Order: sequence, then C-alpha cells, then structure tokens
Amino acid sequence: MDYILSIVVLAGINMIAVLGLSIFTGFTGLFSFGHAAFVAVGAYTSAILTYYYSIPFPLALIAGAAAAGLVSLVIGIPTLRAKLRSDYFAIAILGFGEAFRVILENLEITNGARGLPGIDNFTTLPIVVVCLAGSVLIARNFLRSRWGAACIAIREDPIAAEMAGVRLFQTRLLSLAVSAVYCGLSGGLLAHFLSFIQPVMFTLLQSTQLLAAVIAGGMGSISGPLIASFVFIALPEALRVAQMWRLVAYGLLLVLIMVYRPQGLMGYSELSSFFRKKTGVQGGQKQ
Amino acid sequence: MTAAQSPLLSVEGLTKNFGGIRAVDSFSFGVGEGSITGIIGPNGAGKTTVFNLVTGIYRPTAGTMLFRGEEIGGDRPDSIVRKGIARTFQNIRLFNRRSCLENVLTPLLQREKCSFTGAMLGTPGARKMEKDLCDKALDLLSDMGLKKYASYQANTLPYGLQRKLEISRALATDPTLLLLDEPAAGMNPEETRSLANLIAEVREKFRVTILLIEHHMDLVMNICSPIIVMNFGTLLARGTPDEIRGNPKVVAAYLGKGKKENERAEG
Amino acid sequence: MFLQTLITGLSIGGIYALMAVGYSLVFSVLNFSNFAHGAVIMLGAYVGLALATKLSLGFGLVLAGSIAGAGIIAVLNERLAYSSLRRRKAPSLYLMISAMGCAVFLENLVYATIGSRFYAFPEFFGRQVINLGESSISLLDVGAFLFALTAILGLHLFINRTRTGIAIRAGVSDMTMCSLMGVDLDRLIAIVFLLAGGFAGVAGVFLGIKYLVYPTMGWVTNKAYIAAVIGGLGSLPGALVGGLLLGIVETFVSTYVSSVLRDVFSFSMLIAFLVWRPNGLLGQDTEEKV
Amino acid sequence: MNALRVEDLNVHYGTIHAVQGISFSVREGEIVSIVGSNGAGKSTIMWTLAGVVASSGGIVEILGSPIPSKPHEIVARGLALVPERRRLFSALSVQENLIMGAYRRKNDQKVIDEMERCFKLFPILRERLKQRSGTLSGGEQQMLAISRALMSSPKILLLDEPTLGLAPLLVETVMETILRIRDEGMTVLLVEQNATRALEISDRGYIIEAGRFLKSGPGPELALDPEIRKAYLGG
Repeated sequence: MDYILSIVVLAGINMIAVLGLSIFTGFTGLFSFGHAAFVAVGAYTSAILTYYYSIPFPLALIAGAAAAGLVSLVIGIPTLRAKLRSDYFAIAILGFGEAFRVILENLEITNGARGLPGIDNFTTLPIVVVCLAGSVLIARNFLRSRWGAACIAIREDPIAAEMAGVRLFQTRLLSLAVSAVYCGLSGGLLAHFLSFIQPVMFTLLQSTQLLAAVIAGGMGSISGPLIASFVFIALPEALRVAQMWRLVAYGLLLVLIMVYRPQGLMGYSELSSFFRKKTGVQGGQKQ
Repeated sequence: MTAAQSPLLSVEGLTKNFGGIRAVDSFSFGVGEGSITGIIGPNGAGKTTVFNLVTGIYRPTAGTMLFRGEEIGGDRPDSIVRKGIARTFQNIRLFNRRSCLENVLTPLLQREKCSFTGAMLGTPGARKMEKDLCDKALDLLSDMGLKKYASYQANTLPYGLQRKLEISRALATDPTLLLLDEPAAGMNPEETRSLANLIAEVREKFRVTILLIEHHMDLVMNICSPIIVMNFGTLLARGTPDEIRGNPKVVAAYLGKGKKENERAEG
Repeated sequence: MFLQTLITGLSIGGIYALMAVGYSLVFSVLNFSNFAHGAVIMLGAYVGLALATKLSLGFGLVLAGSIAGAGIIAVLNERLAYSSLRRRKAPSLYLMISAMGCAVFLENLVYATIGSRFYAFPEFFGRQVINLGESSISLLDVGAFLFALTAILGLHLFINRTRTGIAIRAGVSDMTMCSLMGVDLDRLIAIVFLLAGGFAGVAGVFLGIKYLVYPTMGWVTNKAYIAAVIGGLGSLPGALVGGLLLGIVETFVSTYVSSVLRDVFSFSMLIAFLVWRPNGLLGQDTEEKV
Repeated sequence: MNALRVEDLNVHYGTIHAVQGISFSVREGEIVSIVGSNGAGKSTIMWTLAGVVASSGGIVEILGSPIPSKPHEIVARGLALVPERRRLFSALSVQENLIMGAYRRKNDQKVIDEMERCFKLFPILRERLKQRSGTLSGGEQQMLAISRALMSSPKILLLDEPTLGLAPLLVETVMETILRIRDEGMTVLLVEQNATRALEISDRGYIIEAGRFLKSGPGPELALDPEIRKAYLGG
C-alpha cells in the first residue's frame, strides 16, 4: 500500500512540473531542455530553508517556487530578448541547466555532489493533491486571461501575435517564469517527500523526460500531458521496469512521435477541443 | 474625404537595405485620412517591404514615418498597433488552431488593463470582463458576417472567410489605419467583387483609413483613390485610377517595352 | 607550466574539433543540431573496442573499422529518425528533439544490453612521452592532435575540390536548386552523414584510448557542440578553431582558476555565443530578410 | 513533336487553387511564352514542371513520355529551369556554379566544352570565373543563372522572369540570347511579366490570369492585343 501511495505522490509531483512546462512548450511554443534546473532550484531552496533555518514548510514551498521564478529570469531575459532561433533557445537553456547542476555539485550549502540527506518528510498525499488541483485551476485561469491568449497567439504565429498587440518578449518571459514557478513548487514537494536530494536528480535527462511528457501528451492541452506524465511515472514503476529500459522507451517514443505524430500521441485537435469545452471560452456561442 | 486634407500617415525618404540589396529606395508617400489608397507595382517592387517597415516588423535603414504627426520609425510592432495601425498579411496569418472567436478575442484582451492576480484566481470581476469581451468579439464577428463560424477552428474555414476573419482580427485592435496586403490574392472575380464591397463597408462602419496592396487591377481601379505605383523600390507615379491607367511609365513598368524602345533607352 | 597547459589544451582541443566537425557538417546541410552525434561517437568507440579486444586487430584496422561502423550507424540514424521529417520540411526543432530521443535511446540501449562497465582499449601507444624542456607530452596527445589536423584538412579539400564536395556546399546554399542540378538529395545527405559518422568513429577511438569506453561517454560531445557554436555552426574551419580554442580555454581555466568552474565557464560561453554571436567566430552572417 | 505537353494541370497551395486546369504544349524548337501579372500562377507552373511543387492533378509529358516525379530525374530527362530571382549558389564561385550545372556529366572534357559554349554567349563570365557568384552584378548573375542551366545541355529550357530587375539594355541582351539558344536547337518556355518584349520573340504565347489561360496566339500578334493590357491594368 505504501508503495502504491508513493508512486501516486511521485506522479502527482511530477505532474505539477509537467503542467508548468506545458504552459511554456505546449501553449507558448518554446522548447526547453533545461527545466530540471528550476525543479532543482525549488527543491534546494525549500529544503535548505526547512533544514537549516526551520522555516515552516508552506513558506519554504512558496519561497522555492518564487526562487525558481526569479532564477528563470536570469536565463530568460538575455535569451528571450535576443529573439534566438527556437532551437538555439532550447540549447541555451540546456547549457544553463547543465551549468547550474555543476554549481550545485560544488556549493557548500548544497553539500555538493553527495546531496542533502535528512530533509523533513512533510509532503503527504493530501498536500500534493491540493497543490496539483490549485495548479490546474490557476493554469486554466492563466490560459484564458489576456496573458494566456497572448501566449497561444505567439505559439500560433509570433508576427501575427505582435500585430494583434501582443508584447513578444514580455509575454514569453512571463510564460517562462510561470512555468519555472510550477517546476519550483514541484521541486519543493519532491525534496520533502524523498527527504534526500542530490544534483544528479536534475540532469538533462530529467529535463528531457519532462519535455517528452508534454510532447507525448499533446501540445496545447492541459489534460494530455498530465495523463502522459502519470503514465510515464506510474506504469513503469508499477511494472517495476528497470530505469534504463524506461529511458530506452522514452528515447524511442520521442523519435516516433516526431516522425509520426508531432502534435502528440493523443492528437492536437481532440484534446484542445476537449480543453476548450472545459474552460468554456466559447460557452453559449453555439448556434 | 479627399486625400489631400491631412495626411494620416506621411512617409519621407524611406529606405531599406537587405545586405547589398536596396529593397526600398528613398520612397515617399502620404495617406490621407479617410481614403482608400492603393499601392501597386510589378513583382519585387518593394510593396510588402513598405508594409513591414510601417508596421515595425523591419527597421528602416533611413527615412521618417509620421503617423498622426508622431514618428513611428524604430517602434516595436505591438506599440505601433497600439498607436492605431493594423494589418493583414499576403499569406494569411491566423491563429490557426484557435476558434474564430478566440482569434478576434486575442487583440481585444490585449487592449484591456486587468489585474494579474484577479485573473489567476478567477475573481468575479475578471470573469465579467471576459464575458463582456466575448460579447464584443461576437458583435464584431456578426458585423463581418462571421457569427455563425464563431466556434469553428480558424484553419478549417474556406479561404475567402479566412481573409475576412483576418480583417476582423485587425479591426479588433481598434485601428485608425488599416493595411491590407493583397486581400484578393487567390480569389476569383466574383469573390473579388464582394471583397471590394466589404472593404468599402468596413471603411464606413469602422471609420478607418485603408492602405492596400493589390494585383487585381479591377479591385484597385474600382475602389482606390489615389493609387501609388512603385517600381524598383521607389515612387513611379501617383494619381487617380484614370491617370494611372493612362500613364505610359506605368504601362511600361508592367508590360515592358518592345525592342525599339529598349534600344532607344540605350542611346 | 604555461607551455604544458597550452599543449594539453591543444590536444584536448584537437579531439573536440574532430567531434565538432560532425555537428557542423550536419548543421550546415540540414540546419539542425544533431545531438545523436554523441551517441554515434560512443557506438564508434564500442565498435573499435570490440575489434581491438575480440579480434585483437592493430590500431590502423581498429580505426578503419570504427570509421566504417560509425559511418553506417550515422546513415541509418538519418534514414530512420530524420529523413521523413526532412522530406515534409518539419521545423528544425523537431529534428533536434528527434535527435535528442536517439541519443537517449542509443545510450540506454547500450547501458541495458552491454552494461555500465568501463572498458579500456589495449595500450596502442604505451605510455610514451616526449620531453620538451620542462614539459612532457604524451605521444597519444600529439598523435590525436596531428591526426585531427590532417583529417580536417583532408575534409576541407574534399569539400572544396571534388564534385561531391561542391554539391554539398551547393546544398548548404540552396537545397532546392541543388536538386534541380540533378543531384539526388537523399544520396547527398547520406554522404554527409557518412562523413560525419566517419569523424565520429575516429573521435570515439581517440576518446576511448585517452579515457575509457562507457555508455555515457558521448556526453563529452556537449563540449564539442559548444566548440562548434564558438567556431560557427556549419563552418568547418570554425569547428577546428572552436575546438582548439575551447580546449585551450578550458585547460587554462582549470589550471589557473579552478577545475570546478571549467564546465560552468564552457556552458556560459555557449549561452553567450548563442545570444550575442549566434554565427560564431567564422560562421557567415545570415541575411536579415525573412 | 511536342517537347512538352501539359494537360489539365492543377496545383493547390493549401486552400488556394493556384493553377486551375491549364493545358498547353511546346513543340520542339519553339519559344513559347506565358505572360500575366504577378500572382497569376506563372511561377507555380514552372516549379511544378521542374518537380519541386507537386501538382494536384493533370498530365505532363516530356518528349512524348510521362514526366518523372523527382527533380533530379526530371533534369536527367533534359529539362532545366532558370528560376525567378536566379537562385544562384551565392557562396560558390562562378566556376563552381557552372560545375554544379553540369553535375550529371561525369566526363571532365564535356564539362569544359559546355563551359566554353557559355563563355561564347557571355564572355564576361570567363573574367569572373573565380569570383563568388553572390558578388556579381544583377545582369551578370542572370547570365550565370542561364549558363548554369545550359551546362546540363538540356533539350528544354524553362526561364522564369529572366529580365526581372534588369535595365533595358540588359533586357535586350537576355532576349537576344534566348533567340540564339533557340537557334542552336533548344526548346524554350518563357514566363514573363515583361510581356511586350517576351511575346515579340515568341512563336506562340499564352496570357494567364488567376490561374487560367485567358487567350493564346502567335507571339507578336498577342503582343499588340488589348487583352494583355486588361489582364495587367484592369479594364
């Protein structure tokens, strides 16, 4: 029972990060190979606050999420302002993620590559459920606000978006920061669930897994990536598949999706229309 | 309503280089308030580049662009939109995978000031504003005869309606000047005629000034005055449709010259 | 000390350059960052290792076998993971994600089947060193450096002097027009991947001899990628200059500043170049026109 | 015999029906022009014939047999395209551009012979041989683009707006070259916005508007037809 519970909690934590990346990738159309770094910022910030400074857990969680948002600006401002090609941006943020991990491995306060053990076990299933539900709700509200509409417009056509009055740089930066906050929250929950974190948990491979869930679930959908990330975590865990075979499958999946169904496994349109009905943007306009 | 009154947009010495190529070469023109001004010219004359310069997508190499007396050269596209210039594109650029309503709603939302936290938490105030804007978007769609397509995904519309939707989206930014880049491209003569009517209607109903690039001469000659002719990135002629049609320079730019004339040009 | 550092830097830089060539070749033609290149290098090293240990072949044959093996793998990789994307003119980002998928797939496949053990090549060069005043250099380092220089020079000549080479450059300039000259694009791209794979084979063998052979050894190519960006993605001289420069800078940073900061420094250079000089030191400026 | 026969050709770009059931033929040794205003579908026809753009229906025959699907196979059948705006390999030298034109020739001597033939048409190219083609003047670039296509010794040459952006004197040079090429036995399909001069040198011409042929007839006769003026400037 405990085993199943822990799978569910882990899947829930992962879903929050995937949801964040989905806002950035699925809805704003920017790709990132570095979001694991923002999970790391949340994990380390909140863990250090509760571990060394005995800050209450909720405050530490919020601080972790906020710190991730702030750190995202460090990489976001120069790269997004420069309007890099989309693949260059994905690579720049990859470089940032890798550099950040190396820094974590060498700081004293993070206890270097050995990692931080003995973090208090605050994360429980109800907390994860509340956080996830809140995250979904806020994501929904965000996406139908003027900022969300701007993000989606940029994904569809950046030049047309600008001509609809969308501020390109500011909107992209906001989307990055929001996604980083989600990742930071996920990291804080993760640290206080596993009670042990170390830098190798936040590598390029983790970033790739997050991205794989978003792409597989379907670009421009909230529900798709959530389902995908649950399946990604829970299924192999339940079947007790060795980690490396899981990664073999992730790799293959990415290639197959790009070759056969770049709009995501569940298909772009069904999911987006499913989502649209839920948010009711068009409610009452049916003829 | 004559063009001469007060130029809404006045462009002086506009120049744009791409690498070694001069796409626009000290081009000057004005657009009178309330007019439907047409820009025509042979292939590669630099017409779309002018649109891209006026809307801030390109930065001019030299020249000034005054819109309602204010310099707009060097402004970002979104701030030019806020000042009141909207446009459509030669190859339609819609938010393809969004509904028609959302296409029009997006610029409406960008014009509103609203509280970020309010929107995130979904406060009643934020909800109400969304609802109001939805209604406004629907009104606009019904003005343009697109109401029954409100929930259709934009790229599923037939071509002619996509053009209409793109014009609707541009109108949703509340423009004073509307730039249309080949609105009749890909249309048959019948569709072109109804587009001409629509453009005239839009000008009346939304009180906008219109500047359009077009190759369908019937459309240009029927609804535009004045007409500006561009060739090799500069102004070749300017005048009423009849003046343009009778201008030998314009005819030569379009049809080319015969052997004798070419040889005369040599000497 | 200074001379020693410089020479070490050059030899590491030589290997970086060998690897960077593969990134640049593919980027120049298909305009995407082929992150599967690292996995091809790793597989090339395993092919070489198998030839050296199971068949006890000499250095020359090991190198040839590894070039052929990695070349074929690279061509297959293109056929299976990229060609259909390329034909339907998918955004370069999709190709890059597919490449990332290939890297994760191949690496973990090796990990799951061969295992995570570290293997060493037989000692082809012994531990011979050359003494230069106070500094000493290993023969392997000198060999790797000279080999890298020669191979890249050879490729440069091939690209500039042969009919196929000119066709590759024409393809870089304008793919559609290249096909209108009668060039079979599928064949041309297969040749490009064969070349990139061949270089991956050489790099894999040198990397394996200098360090060890293991599933994640391909990640070193992150550095090679940085080298390619510094030199200018798509430029062959750029790959050489970028590789050598990065090798030297890294060695100096780790010797005189801190070995910890070395990687942070390299990744910062990557970001800085992407933001401020995306065409690198020797890459050509792309036209502003959209 | 027909060098090129096109029957009921249709091309769609997404929702746009760019070429709407066009039929025409070019007999061996003829110069045929298609003239019409911008956006009428002229270039689309050319790219479709060269195999770059896929048609959505219709028959295309080259020298009596169906045209292959891939561009490099079409070149092998003796068709060469000089595209609009030249599309030279700008980073390559003049010589390398010419070598690319003769890519299918394995025999070096043949390549040199072809090059000599081009120098006879355009002596200036010999002086520019080592220069990067991107640095040539507009007129020289057009000469190189034509030469590059001739290097494959095609039977049918397609020229898409060869006079675009050229001064009157250079327009004359290009037109005279086209006549010379035809006199050497080649078949030419010419697409021009510069209608008057193109039709003057053509055996036959077609006026195209919005993806359809409006009228056809002997070139010089069509050059004087008021219908053209209407197609360009409305009526």
